[in-house]
Amino acid sequence: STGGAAKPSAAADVSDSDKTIRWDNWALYIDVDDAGSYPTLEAFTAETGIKVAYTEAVDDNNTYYGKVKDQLALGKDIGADVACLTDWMVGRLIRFGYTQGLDHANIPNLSNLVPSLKDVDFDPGRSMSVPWQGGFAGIAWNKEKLPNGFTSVSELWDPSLKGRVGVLSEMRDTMGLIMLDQGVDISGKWGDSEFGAAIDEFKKQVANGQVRNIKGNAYKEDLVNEDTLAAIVWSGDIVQLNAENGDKWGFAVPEKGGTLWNDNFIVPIGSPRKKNVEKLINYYYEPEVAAEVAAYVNYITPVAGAKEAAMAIDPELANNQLIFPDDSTLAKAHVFRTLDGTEEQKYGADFQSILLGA
Amino acid sequence: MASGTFADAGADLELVGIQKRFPGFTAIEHLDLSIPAGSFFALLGPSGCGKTTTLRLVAGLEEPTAGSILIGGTDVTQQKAFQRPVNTVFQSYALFPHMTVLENVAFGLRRRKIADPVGKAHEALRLVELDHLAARKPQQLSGGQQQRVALARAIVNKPALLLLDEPLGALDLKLRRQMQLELKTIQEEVGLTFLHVTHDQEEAMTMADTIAVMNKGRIEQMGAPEVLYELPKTAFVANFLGQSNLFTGPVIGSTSTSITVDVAGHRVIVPADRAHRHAGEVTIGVRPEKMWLHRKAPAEAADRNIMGPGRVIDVSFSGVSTQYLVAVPYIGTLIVFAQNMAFGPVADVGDEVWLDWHVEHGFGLEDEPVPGAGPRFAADTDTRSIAAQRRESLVTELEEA
Amino acid sequence: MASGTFADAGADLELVGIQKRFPGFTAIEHLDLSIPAGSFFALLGPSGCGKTTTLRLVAGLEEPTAGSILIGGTDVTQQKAFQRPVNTVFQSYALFPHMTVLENVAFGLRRRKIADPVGKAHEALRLVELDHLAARKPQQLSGGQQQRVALARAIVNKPALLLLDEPLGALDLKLRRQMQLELKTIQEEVGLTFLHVTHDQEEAMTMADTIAVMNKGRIEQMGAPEVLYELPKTAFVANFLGQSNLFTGPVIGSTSTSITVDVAGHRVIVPADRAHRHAGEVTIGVRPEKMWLHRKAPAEAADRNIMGPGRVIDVSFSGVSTQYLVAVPYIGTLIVFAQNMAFGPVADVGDEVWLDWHVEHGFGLEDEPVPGAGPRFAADTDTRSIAAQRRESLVTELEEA
Amino acid sequence: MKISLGKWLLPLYSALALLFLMVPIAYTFVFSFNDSLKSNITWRGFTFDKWLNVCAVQNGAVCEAFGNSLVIGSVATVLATVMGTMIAIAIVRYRFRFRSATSLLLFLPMATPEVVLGAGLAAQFLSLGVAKDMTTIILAHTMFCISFVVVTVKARVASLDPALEEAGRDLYGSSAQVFLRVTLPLLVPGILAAALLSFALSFDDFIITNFNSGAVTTFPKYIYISAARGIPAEANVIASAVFIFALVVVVTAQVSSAARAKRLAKEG
Amino acid sequence: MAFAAFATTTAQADPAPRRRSRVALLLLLPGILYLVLFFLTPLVSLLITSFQAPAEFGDIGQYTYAFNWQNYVDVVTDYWPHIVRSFAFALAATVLALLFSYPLAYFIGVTARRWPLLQSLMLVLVIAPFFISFLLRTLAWKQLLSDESFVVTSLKAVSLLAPDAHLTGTPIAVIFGLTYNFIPFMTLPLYTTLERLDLRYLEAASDLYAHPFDVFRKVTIPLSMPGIVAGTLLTFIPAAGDYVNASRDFLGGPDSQMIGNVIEANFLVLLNYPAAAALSIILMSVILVIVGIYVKRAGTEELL
Ligand SMILES: Nc1ncnc2c1ncn2[C@@H]1O[C@H](COP(=O)(O)OP(=O)(O)OP(=O)(O)O)[C@@H](O)[C@H]1O
Ligand SMILES: Nc1ncnc2c1ncn2[C@@H]1O[C@H](COP(=O)(O)OP(=O)(O)OP(=O)(O)O)[C@@H](O)[C@H]1O
Ligand SMILES: NCCCCNCCCN
Ligand SMILES: [Mg+2]
Ligand SMILES: [Mg+2]
Repeated sequence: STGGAAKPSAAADVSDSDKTIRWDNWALYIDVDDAGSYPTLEAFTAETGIKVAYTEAVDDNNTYYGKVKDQLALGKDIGADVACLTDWMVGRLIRFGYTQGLDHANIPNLSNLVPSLKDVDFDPGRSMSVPWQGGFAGIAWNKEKLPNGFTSVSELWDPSLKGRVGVLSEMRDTMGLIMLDQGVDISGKWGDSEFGAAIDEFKKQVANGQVRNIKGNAYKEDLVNEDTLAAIVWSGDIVQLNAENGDKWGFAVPEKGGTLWNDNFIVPIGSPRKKNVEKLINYYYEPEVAAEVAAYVNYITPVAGAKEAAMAIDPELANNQLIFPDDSTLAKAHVFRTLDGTEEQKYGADFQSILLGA
Repeated sequence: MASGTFADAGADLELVGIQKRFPGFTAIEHLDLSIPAGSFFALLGPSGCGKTTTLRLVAGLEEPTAGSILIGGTDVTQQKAFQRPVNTVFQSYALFPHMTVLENVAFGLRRRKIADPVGKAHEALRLVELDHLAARKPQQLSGGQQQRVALARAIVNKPALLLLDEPLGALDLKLRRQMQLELKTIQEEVGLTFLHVTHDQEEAMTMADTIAVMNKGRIEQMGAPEVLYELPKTAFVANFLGQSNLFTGPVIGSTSTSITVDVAGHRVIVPADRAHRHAGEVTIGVRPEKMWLHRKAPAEAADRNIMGPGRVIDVSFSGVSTQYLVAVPYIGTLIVFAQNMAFGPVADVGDEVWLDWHVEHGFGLEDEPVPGAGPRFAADTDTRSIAAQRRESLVTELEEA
Repeated sequence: MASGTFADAGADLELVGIQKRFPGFTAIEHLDLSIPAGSFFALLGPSGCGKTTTLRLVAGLEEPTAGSILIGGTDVTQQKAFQRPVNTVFQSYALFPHMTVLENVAFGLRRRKIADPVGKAHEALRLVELDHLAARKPQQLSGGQQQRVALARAIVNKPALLLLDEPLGALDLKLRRQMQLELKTIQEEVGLTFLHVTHDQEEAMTMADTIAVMNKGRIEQMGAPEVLYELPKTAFVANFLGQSNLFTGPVIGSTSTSITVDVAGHRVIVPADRAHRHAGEVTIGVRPEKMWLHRKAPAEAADRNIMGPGRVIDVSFSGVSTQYLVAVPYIGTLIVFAQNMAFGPVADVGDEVWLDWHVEHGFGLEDEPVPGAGPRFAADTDTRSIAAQRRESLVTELEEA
Repeated sequence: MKISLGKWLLPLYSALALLFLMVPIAYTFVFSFNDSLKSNITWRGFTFDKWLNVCAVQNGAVCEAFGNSLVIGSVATVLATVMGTMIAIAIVRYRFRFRSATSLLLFLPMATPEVVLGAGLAAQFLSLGVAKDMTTIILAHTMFCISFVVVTVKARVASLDPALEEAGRDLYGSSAQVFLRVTLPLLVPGILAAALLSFALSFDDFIITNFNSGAVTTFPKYIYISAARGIPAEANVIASAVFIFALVVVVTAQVSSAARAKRLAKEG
Repeated sequence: MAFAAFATTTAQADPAPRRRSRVALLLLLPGILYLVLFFLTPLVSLLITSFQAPAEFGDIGQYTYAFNWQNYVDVVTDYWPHIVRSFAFALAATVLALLFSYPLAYFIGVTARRWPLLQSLMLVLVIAPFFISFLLRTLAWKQLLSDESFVVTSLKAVSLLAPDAHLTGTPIAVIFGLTYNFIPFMTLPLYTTLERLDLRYLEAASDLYAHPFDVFRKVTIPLSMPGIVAGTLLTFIPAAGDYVNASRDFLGGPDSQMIGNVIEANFLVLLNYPAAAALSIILMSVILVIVGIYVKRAGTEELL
């Protein structure tokens, strides 16, 4: 029941006295060692004295937003000083004034940001957000049960897979992949009819029981317990799952294309520790650190120089197309175009109504 | 009475013009009552007649609609229950289930900060011979034992006035008789004023110095048990306090010492000083044990009333005595008791018998004559126990809610 | 009996060698009982003696540990309650609270698919004069009314055997007497066999054709009320069924027709055929109403036993009769009843009196001699009613929850 | 045919039914010993580690959530029990106007689905500009516990024989003394039951909490959030520990009161 | 005596003297005020929200005060299947829980009376699920019912489940979860009435020729009606509004979403507050109507 509420103002910074950071992020998005601790974070703490409480609190942009929006609207603490959210959601937060401006002076390493990401339409000049990792949405499959693999979204609709297919609750990835499969350029100009056609296809596959479930990052649990045998997934996750469960899954970006996206650090308006966060960002923009994270999570790092640093760790790593995609890989990856408020509401509702089975 | 002292002796109780209305029901119409200090007073009446209500008014658990209550000469009408020098043994005992027997008994003493409550409580328990169970909880006692604890809990406070609301109602006859004896003994020992409510006429008669018979919120008659029994004023009393043979007829003659009533052709004489009405249609009566049964017509005598011949229609043996029902034409069925001083009945069913009684034993009622016996089960259609009424009102409440 | 027919007449009931053990308690030791068809049989005994248990065994609500039960000659020991041609009027009535009075009464008929259950139920309700309340729920009835509904609910089924478990226990004396009459009338009208459980000896004596006195799970004595009363076999019966004056002493002489007992120096003669033991220490007795009170020493006579002098220590008026307590040195306190055939007591407290009774009226017990009276409140320490027990177990349960 | 199936059917069924109720509990318990990595859904071997280092994972986030739940549960229980008991006494013992309106007001929260309660309250806090934290959770929990307290205590008050209080007054107890020494002690079992119920309801609540918790994480909320990325075995540890604790407390209480009853029975 | 004991267990005496209602007021005030503040006002603001319209040039999630009836029409048109489904699921879960719980409650409350220790032990086990978080239990079932689990493979092996069928993410799993999770709410009230059930009524019935089945149908069931009503309401109401079981992260799938999920999605994802509010109001009203009719017909209006 918010009207056009006045934009909240940022909290007073206590970073100098309070050396902590609470960081909300997605699952499978940071390096972890066998003991369950985070090596790069520990190094950061050793270096700066700032302790980081890292929480895998983000499962889905929408549900995360739903959880924190009321606090944001009031300019109150949301329980996190930094969160990594996807481009479009960051755009919304910036529009609503829910983020704090970043002091680039405190982030000298920002110069390492790859040029293509320096200026984005939702945050010109990166005054409010800085990329964390990027990635593809593609298809993963259970290699034991489905040794043939997948090259297109249409193959997911094969009747033999009825009820064993998972898709993402991230509209831009699921719909993006379907639209690409239908030959739509998702970065270009498209409108209701293209979206409508894809929605119809999606709706059909949900209604006839082909799609088992529609989830956020929790899709990985379904893959593990084999409720789903093939799914639309995020690239790096699969590598990590394979590491934990013995190379069980294959991953491919469909021939007709997958989505490409970034998740970005933002400092929520109610956080009193922006300066600490800026130090954190700066730290992760060290090419060596970035390479170490990338080597673990297998997502695309936005840090220039990380590839070189990766070379130093392991030359093979530098060739990993999931981390350092070359042009041919990138040619298959497409960025979902930015939606305006009305579109976002409408397409979001259409998509959600399918999630709700309506 | 909230001070730390005991009453030295019983106090007298006076109720003046008491009326009690409940929403939609007048439980007590108008009640005047005076109970002398140190007496054992019984309030007797059928279920629902207002006995418990009267008691609750005296205890201060209910406020009278009108009238005043005096204890030992002091008007206590405005005092709260806990301020009155009165204790009650409740119909349901109302022992505190969360306290031991001892703590129950000590409760009142503690409230009044009387020295050595535990010692005094033990003493009271010894009086009722339950000291060995002092550590038990009330639920672990039998009904009779609970009753005695309730008694101890009240008596320990040496109240000027002890109210007993059918404390023996739940006991079986044997135990009941024992407890009656016990209560009476205790009353005599401690010398308190007892106001005892019961609907058992035998209990009232054996225990009380004075009985008041209540009916429908009024006192019908009051007096010593013998007086009430031998000279009942109303048909209600005549029938509630024991049984009676009642006859109705016009007064056909009267002298200064007696009246003569024509009962369906029989001339029945009643002493004038034992008859409340001396002219017109009157109801007269005689107790069944005052009647004699004859196998032959007895000789006429000035000092005896004779009825018969009639026929024995039922003989029932009850141990001490035998009850005969004798049907006398035009008059109805009469009851005769004969103490079993020998074996076997005096007469058998079907025998033709005559009845007579000493003129002195008759009595004449104050009532307007009553037309014969009522319907067989009339007794409880208009008097109903609180329990049933409460349940009923609860039910309506539920239905409304 | 699950068919749609009624019993034409009462059936006789036979219990053979019945024993009933509850975990940790033997309620019935060994019971043989035979009740002829059409009779009104009363089972009498103190609380906890096993009356209800016996009844439940007959009804099939409890299985005997040993022994068998025959109704009308058929062994029903293995039959379930609903198969037996027996109905019960429960101690607590157990009227179904969710049904109207009418539906309660029609319940049994409907179960057996008897034609016109509603009509028959109305008829039964008319019999107990409650048809006007047919539409009420049981909670809306008074205790007496509930009792009558319970009776109607059982009788409407015309059972071969009707079991009544203290159906009058909750009623006041007046109503109780009425209901007794009513029950008796109904029994005679419908001709069923009634097995009536009670702890009220007067009730048992006035109503029953045969009485069995139970004590601690055994039958102490059984017979017609008069026989039991006039010739009790044990001290228990002598004291439970009315009151008795009991004396103990050695037999100091005996003829073919009588024995002579030395009671603290008094020579007391008892007819030989009324004495169960003829030698050694014996207990003999006489009923209080068989005793005569004399202000002077009565003349010695061969056919009378005399005691005295003693002193009247209590006179208590109870309406029909007066009870005198007479303390006789070395013998103890004796009870004498005198019917109030005249006004006022024969003797007053403090008077010196003599007592005598006809030799024919004495009786000699079968018991080993009993040493005097027990402690004042002994009666209820070992017999406890189920209700109290249930409550107790409930309480423990609650405490555990 | 004396051996009736009926005799065995019910006990057998009851045993099986209880077994069924225990299934997920057993599962949770077993997986608290799983030597899991991130997700705790496939068995990877037995370890005591998770029990020994419950608070180690994620900087003790599980333990913190658990602690929050305890605090919230306790405070809400106290508040709801006090207010609910007062209402219960008033409803049974007094006749007042708006009695049925009051009853309705008490019934409504129980008849309102949790989403509605949670969403309504969330909207209200938002429009009032109240930030969500521990306080808002407690306020919300107290709200839905009150009705349950009233129902539970009311039954107890209603079954309280008024004669007991009258006896108290008759025995020189002033109103306050009668309340403290007679009424209250007799209500204690009911009040305790109500408090226990409140605590359980609060401790296990997720839906209403989810709408009104802001940044605070309760134990159920922690599980809900973790459900997406996989519940750590430490959560199973805490849940199992709570379960065992409760079981031990209840069983000890039972056994000791049974023993006491037996002792009394022997004395009697 | 027996009669007195009996009377105290059934109907209780009339409440003590209804004295000064100033005391009543004092007793009521805090709680009632609290409920008005934290229950009634939110409900009113929910009602107001349900009529709001999107702000004219507003962004996603921005609304202004209006009297927009259309919201109700819209949500009913869009989500009527969810409304129907919610009540159908809740009904199914209630019936199943009743069938499951009644014999169990009967055993604990009646048969086990003789063994108080066993009785309380079983009772503890019934409420045991309370002690393990509701969500954890549900997640445990999610794993226990997953496609490769013992349960599903066995069901498939005995052909009780089609080879390509599955449980999680289906209405069956949701109803199962609802049933399981609310069983204690059903069993406890049933137990409380059955535990107080006076067996003498059953004896009276069998004395009056009622076959055990008739005793059950004609006496036991009617007498346990208060427990049945309380249990079914305590199950039905929360089940109808539940969104955890049907959540896609728990036991539900897209074709088993309930009204709670719709409300949640509208509140938290779509930021369509008016729709969420309108749905809440509809849900609550329907439940109140159902409860009202049910309680009237069952004749146990003494719920509170
Ligand atoms: N609170 C009340 N409201 C309305 N009527 C009442 C109330 N209390 C008692 N009465 C009525 O007042 C009358 C007298 O009741 P009371 O309790 O004094 O009878 P009782 O003589 O003690 O009867 P019992 O022998 O059954 O105990 C009854 O008809 C009863 O229903
Ligand atoms: N289910 C039971 N378990 C153990 N003991 C029992 C059980 N039922 C009855 N008893 C015991 O058996 C004895 C006889 O009980 P019963 O009910 O037959 O007595 P009663 O003669 O009917 O007494 P009352 O006059 O009090 O009704 C009592 O001591 C009682 O405690
Ligand atoms: N495990 C990390 C997954 C990160 C996914 N981010 C959301 C991308 C949406 N397009
Ligand atoms: Mg009374
Ligand atoms: Mg009995």
